[in-house]
Amino acid sequence: MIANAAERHIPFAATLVGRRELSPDTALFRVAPEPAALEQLSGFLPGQFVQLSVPGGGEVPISPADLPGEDGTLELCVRRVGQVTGLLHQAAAGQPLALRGPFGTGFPVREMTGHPALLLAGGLGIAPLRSLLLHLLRHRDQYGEITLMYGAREPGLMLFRDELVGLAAAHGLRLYLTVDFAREQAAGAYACAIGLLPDLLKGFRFDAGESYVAVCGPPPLYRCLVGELTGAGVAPERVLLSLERRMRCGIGRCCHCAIGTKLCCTDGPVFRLSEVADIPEAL
Amino acid sequence: MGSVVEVNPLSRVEGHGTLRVYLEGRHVERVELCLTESPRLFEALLLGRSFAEVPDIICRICSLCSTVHKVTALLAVEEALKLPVSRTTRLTRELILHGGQLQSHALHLYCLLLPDLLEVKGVADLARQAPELLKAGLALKQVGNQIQEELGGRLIHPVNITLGGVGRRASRDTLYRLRDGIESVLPICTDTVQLFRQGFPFPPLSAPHYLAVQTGESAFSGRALTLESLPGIPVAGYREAISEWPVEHSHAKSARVRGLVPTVGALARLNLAPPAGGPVGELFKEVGGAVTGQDLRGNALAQALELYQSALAARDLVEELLEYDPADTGSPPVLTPAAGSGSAACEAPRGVLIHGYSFDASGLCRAADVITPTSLNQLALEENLLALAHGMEGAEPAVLVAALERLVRCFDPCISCAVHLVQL
Amino acid sequence: MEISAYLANDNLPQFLDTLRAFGTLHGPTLSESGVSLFAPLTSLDRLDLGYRRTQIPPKKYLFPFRDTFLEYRDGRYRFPSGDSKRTVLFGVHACDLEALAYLDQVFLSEPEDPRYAERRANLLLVGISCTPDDYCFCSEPAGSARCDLFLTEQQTGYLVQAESSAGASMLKAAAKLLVSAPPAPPRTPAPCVIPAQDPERAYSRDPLWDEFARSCVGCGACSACCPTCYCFDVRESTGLTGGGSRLREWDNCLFQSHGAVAGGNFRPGRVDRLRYRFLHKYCGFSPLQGRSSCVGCGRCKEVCPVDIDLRELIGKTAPEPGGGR
Amino acid sequence: MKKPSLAIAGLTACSGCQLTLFNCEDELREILERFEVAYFPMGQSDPDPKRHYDVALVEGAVSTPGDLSALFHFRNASRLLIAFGTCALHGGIAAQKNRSTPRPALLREVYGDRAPQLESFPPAPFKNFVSVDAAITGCPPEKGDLLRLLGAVLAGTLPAFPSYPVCLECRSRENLCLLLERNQLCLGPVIQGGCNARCPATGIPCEGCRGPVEEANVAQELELLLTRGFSREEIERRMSRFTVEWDYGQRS
Ligand SMILES: Cc1cc2nc3c(=O)[nH]c(=O)nc-3n(C[C@H](O)[C@H](O)[C@H](O)COP(=O)(O)OP(=O)(O)OC[C@H]3O[C@@H](n4cnc5c(N)ncnc54)[C@H](O)[C@@H]3O)c2cc1C
Ligand code: SF4
Ligand code: SF4
Ligand code: SF4
Repeated sequence: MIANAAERHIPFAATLVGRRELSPDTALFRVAPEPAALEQLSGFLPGQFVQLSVPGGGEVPISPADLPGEDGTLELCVRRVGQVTGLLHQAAAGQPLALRGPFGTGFPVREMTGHPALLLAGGLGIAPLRSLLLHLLRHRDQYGEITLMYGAREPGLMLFRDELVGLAAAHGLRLYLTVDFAREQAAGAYACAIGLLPDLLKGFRFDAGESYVAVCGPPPLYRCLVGELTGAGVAPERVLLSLERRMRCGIGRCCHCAIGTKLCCTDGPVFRLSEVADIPEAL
Repeated sequence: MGSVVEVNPLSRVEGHGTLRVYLEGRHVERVELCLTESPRLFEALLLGRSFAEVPDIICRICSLCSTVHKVTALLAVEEALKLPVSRTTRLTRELILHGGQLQSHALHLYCLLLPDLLEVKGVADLARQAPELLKAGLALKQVGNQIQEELGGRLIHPVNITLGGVGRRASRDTLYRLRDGIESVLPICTDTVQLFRQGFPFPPLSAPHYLAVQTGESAFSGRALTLESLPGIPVAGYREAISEWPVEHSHAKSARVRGLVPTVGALARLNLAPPAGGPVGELFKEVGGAVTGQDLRGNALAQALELYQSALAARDLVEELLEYDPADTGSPPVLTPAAGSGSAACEAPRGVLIHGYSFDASGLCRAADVITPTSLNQLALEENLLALAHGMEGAEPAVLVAALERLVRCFDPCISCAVHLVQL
Repeated sequence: MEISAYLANDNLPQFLDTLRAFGTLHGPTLSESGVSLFAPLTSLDRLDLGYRRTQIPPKKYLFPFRDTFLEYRDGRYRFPSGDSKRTVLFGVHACDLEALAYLDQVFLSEPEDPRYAERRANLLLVGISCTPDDYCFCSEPAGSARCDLFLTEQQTGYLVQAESSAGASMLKAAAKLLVSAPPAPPRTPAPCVIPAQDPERAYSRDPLWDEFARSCVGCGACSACCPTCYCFDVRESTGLTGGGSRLREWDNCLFQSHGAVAGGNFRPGRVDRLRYRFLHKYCGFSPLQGRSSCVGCGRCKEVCPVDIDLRELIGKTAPEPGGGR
Repeated sequence: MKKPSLAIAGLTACSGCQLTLFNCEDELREILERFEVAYFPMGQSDPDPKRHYDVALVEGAVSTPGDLSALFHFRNASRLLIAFGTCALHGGIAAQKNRSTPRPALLREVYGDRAPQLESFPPAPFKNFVSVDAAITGCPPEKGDLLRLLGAVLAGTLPAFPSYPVCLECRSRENLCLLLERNQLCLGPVIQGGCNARCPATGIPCEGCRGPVEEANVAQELELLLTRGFSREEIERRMSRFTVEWDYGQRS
């Protein structure tokens, strides 16, 4: 809980301490916030986001890709698309940054205990789901079967592949990787399927009645997956969608992120399908 | 074997130009000044446009002189349409023209010419080597700009001065601000005069034939021109007095007035109407010897004197405007198109500027003509360049062209303006 | 504490001068070009009590069009030093007071917006009764308690009523100019607004939607002039000497940039954006879901160059007032 | 840190954009201090046109082969090419008759028999020939926009300029709406804002000097002006003053 209202508006200082390129336009940034910010991050739930500032450029919402705070840093998986993300991609270790948060709803990890979890990630959607995955695996014994299906456009754009394969081996994570396009060989080298995520889901057997399903990916993905999932018998309350909208303030004021009459930044970004199914523009 | 020394682009002038010196051994054959700015075709752009649009379009001919182009166009169109203007409007125009003159002279003296005095390459060097002088010059320039922006609504290409009136009359608060600004730079004005007293040592040049607008009620505009001792050349008949023709190597034109090669600008104005009385008159008594009867090298000092003159005049105008006549808001009249022709002449910072237009019954422009100071100066400039080059024959080519470039700068040419029409 | 009193017309100028003790006095004035606006009452001659509505509502005092929200210097963001001065805003109509109360709910709710809160704490509001014109669409001119003091026009003066302790202090300071009056009748509730609408309506197939989408020139006047519109954009810029500032600027939901994200737009067509506008105005966004924010001031109708009036989408089958959610 | 090198140049133009740099009187010394001014003939002699520039601010439209080769030069030599001003961005004042009068006729009008010797084509914006990295619009540009751009470049980025029309700022300044209340030919609804509605603030309708706003509903503006009694001819004449390439059917 954030004690002081001003702290939700004024970013804390932070420093870029390391970066790792993941694909031609995406990198994993390791950021060390000042102690007061870490304190706030201690309450972080996977699926929540932070408002990251690159001074002089502006501020963007980013969902941490790990469980921030514990080792004094957080990992942000960021794609270069414009002004602020572009500046971040130019930055080297030592670059001063700033951040606020965490904000928004996260995945209901407590409510999910005892249940199987199915994580469906498309493209950059892996970022928040990696955070969720790390949480589930850390508390492995509290959850049922854990499955991650991750689709990328092509093998070179698959993020965290080696790491995910390692996690699967060590923790009994069921991992399915797929790419939209690839030559057979390339796919073979990557040990992944070729096809769209919804197709992969079609042939998949799981305990639909008991499972929680978390989805994050590009907008068209939700429409395809949601039908599959409800068709398979997953309760809409247990379909968890992490949605993205244009966001400016992150705390429910600037109103850019509205979905129907809900705000993505405060009512989301993680919504239950039951909350948004009736909103025409949501998915 | 002949050789050519070229300066391209001419630097620290407004617009694109090239200077070429044709040498035969060390003997100077020919000097060419090419104003290579791309053709702008303003007169052609104006044809078919409505009378109300003409001033807004033509002011874009040049940014440094946009205010005076706009006012001259307004005067010419108003004459064509027989539009009267109120006192507020007249005073506002007068004040904004002083603002334009302040900004233009300050820019020229401090940013473009001063590097010559201090023997550096330009404004970036000034910022390092003479920051205080540059700061003073910019303060002066800023006051001119403040006047232009407050009264014109926009710094360059003013909008608030319009046909028959002003969009909005300056408020009292604005006028107070302007007065404070002007007063704060008066000391810089007198310093500037001292700074630019320093001559510029080269062989003598021929004595110019000065041409200026015969001003009266207005410090800038008038209905007649004076050429040396020949007053009363009517502006309305300017085409009979001035012959203009395009030059081979240049996109600009050359001109003669009554067969003579004219010289226009600050120096011409001060020679034809030396300031008498008042603080400027006093100063002129002290330094005027370096200006009167001199060749173009006195132009910088003349501009410095005019800076002071303009600052003082602007302050007086602010006082006059403060004596508000509440009834005279300067609101422009409702305009109705009519056929007619009109011309007007103003003293731009660089000298005589003439606009002439004709409109048909639906108010559309059927003929447009602009004679700019730089066109009027073109021949004198070339003659001077040649004389200077001859006087320096035998000098190192680098020294020679440096001197020539410096002489070009003394004329303060405005190449954007110069490049455009002939519509005879 | 006397909370209501009577002020005779003759005493109004003196009364206003008394209010100056509480802060810089602002009120409705007419600009040189004939626009009605709230501005400092440097002289009482400027006061225009007969005004209908100002072009920009009083929100400008709390949430200016362009505002430096944060400054960046020496590795830290911070609020710029507070610039807010104590201000008495005189002559605000009930609809505008209602709108301010709405904005208070937006900006003073947790987490409170410190810039807004600082300005709000420094703003005293004196309301005044009004005469509606053709653009107004409130049910009837009403009083309002959403202020410090409210003046209700009577035949030869005003009934003055304190609505806060600050208002009571004002009354006390002006005691010499007032005569006692019987306690005013209880206030009618807030002026009528367009009742809250069912969000379903925003997605109706009414052809009017397309007609509006076709004709909206996207000028942005409606939201700028709306007393409860508060969408803002955020932009950051760096100065030449390092350091920078983060600006907030009013935004309009009908601009394409409002919903644009990398690779797409969640409200690609103007019709989608008009639906958004409808939702925000008449259905309310979380946490104000189920509240209409329209106070009936009539500004959007007056300023829209193409006469778009979203209320027409409601008119045909309007539910009973209060029949929303 | 190495100072970014700066080139400032002009093609077919009035030099107003370059003058705007000089008009930043309060900041000029700071600018000259923080950038290495590598090419700026208007302010500095002996420009060296061969080297590499971090930023090139180039004003003016492209209307001669010389303009074009200069443009290519600056594109090739610069990391960031900035279209500086409305002429560079939209063609500007010189292009206003591109659609209505053939170039040779315009040239003949002004240069008579010499016209055929002049190599000149219809003035066009940079984007017709090269890619630009950013633009500052305006005839003249706003000082603030120029300073924001230079500040952003120093910070390693480019500025985010607002994308709203003139009307938004105009209304927010509480100007009288000249279109609605005075029935004047104001282009505010379809013109890129950022000038703080300078002209309507003085009671003069917006002449469109900043070019079209991103999502101009041009067809509606046209309809609006037609119903207010302006002739199509007059409207098009006005709209083409700074931007000739309007799509009069565009609605978004
Ligand atoms: C809750 C949430 C979590 C996110 N998590 C991640 C993440 O983990 N990794 C990641 O790379 N990105 C994430 N994003 C998207 C990221 O915020 C945008 O890519 C970023 O804001 C673009 O900023 P910019 O300054 O680089 O682009 P700009 O220069 O501002 O614009 C470039 C493009 O991005 C669009 N854009 C502007 N703001 C947003 C926005 N808030 N969301 C999306 N697009 C926007 C613009 O409309 C434009 O099309 C997340 C977004 C949200 C809302
Ligand atoms: S005022 Fe009218 S035209 Fe302007 S944005 Fe609003 S709805 Fe569209
Ligand atoms: S005056 Fe022009 S710019 Fe201002 S609101 Fe009206 S139409 Fe828009
Ligand atoms: S109001 Fe229009 S013409 Fe005036 S400066 Fe702004 S964009 Fe240019």
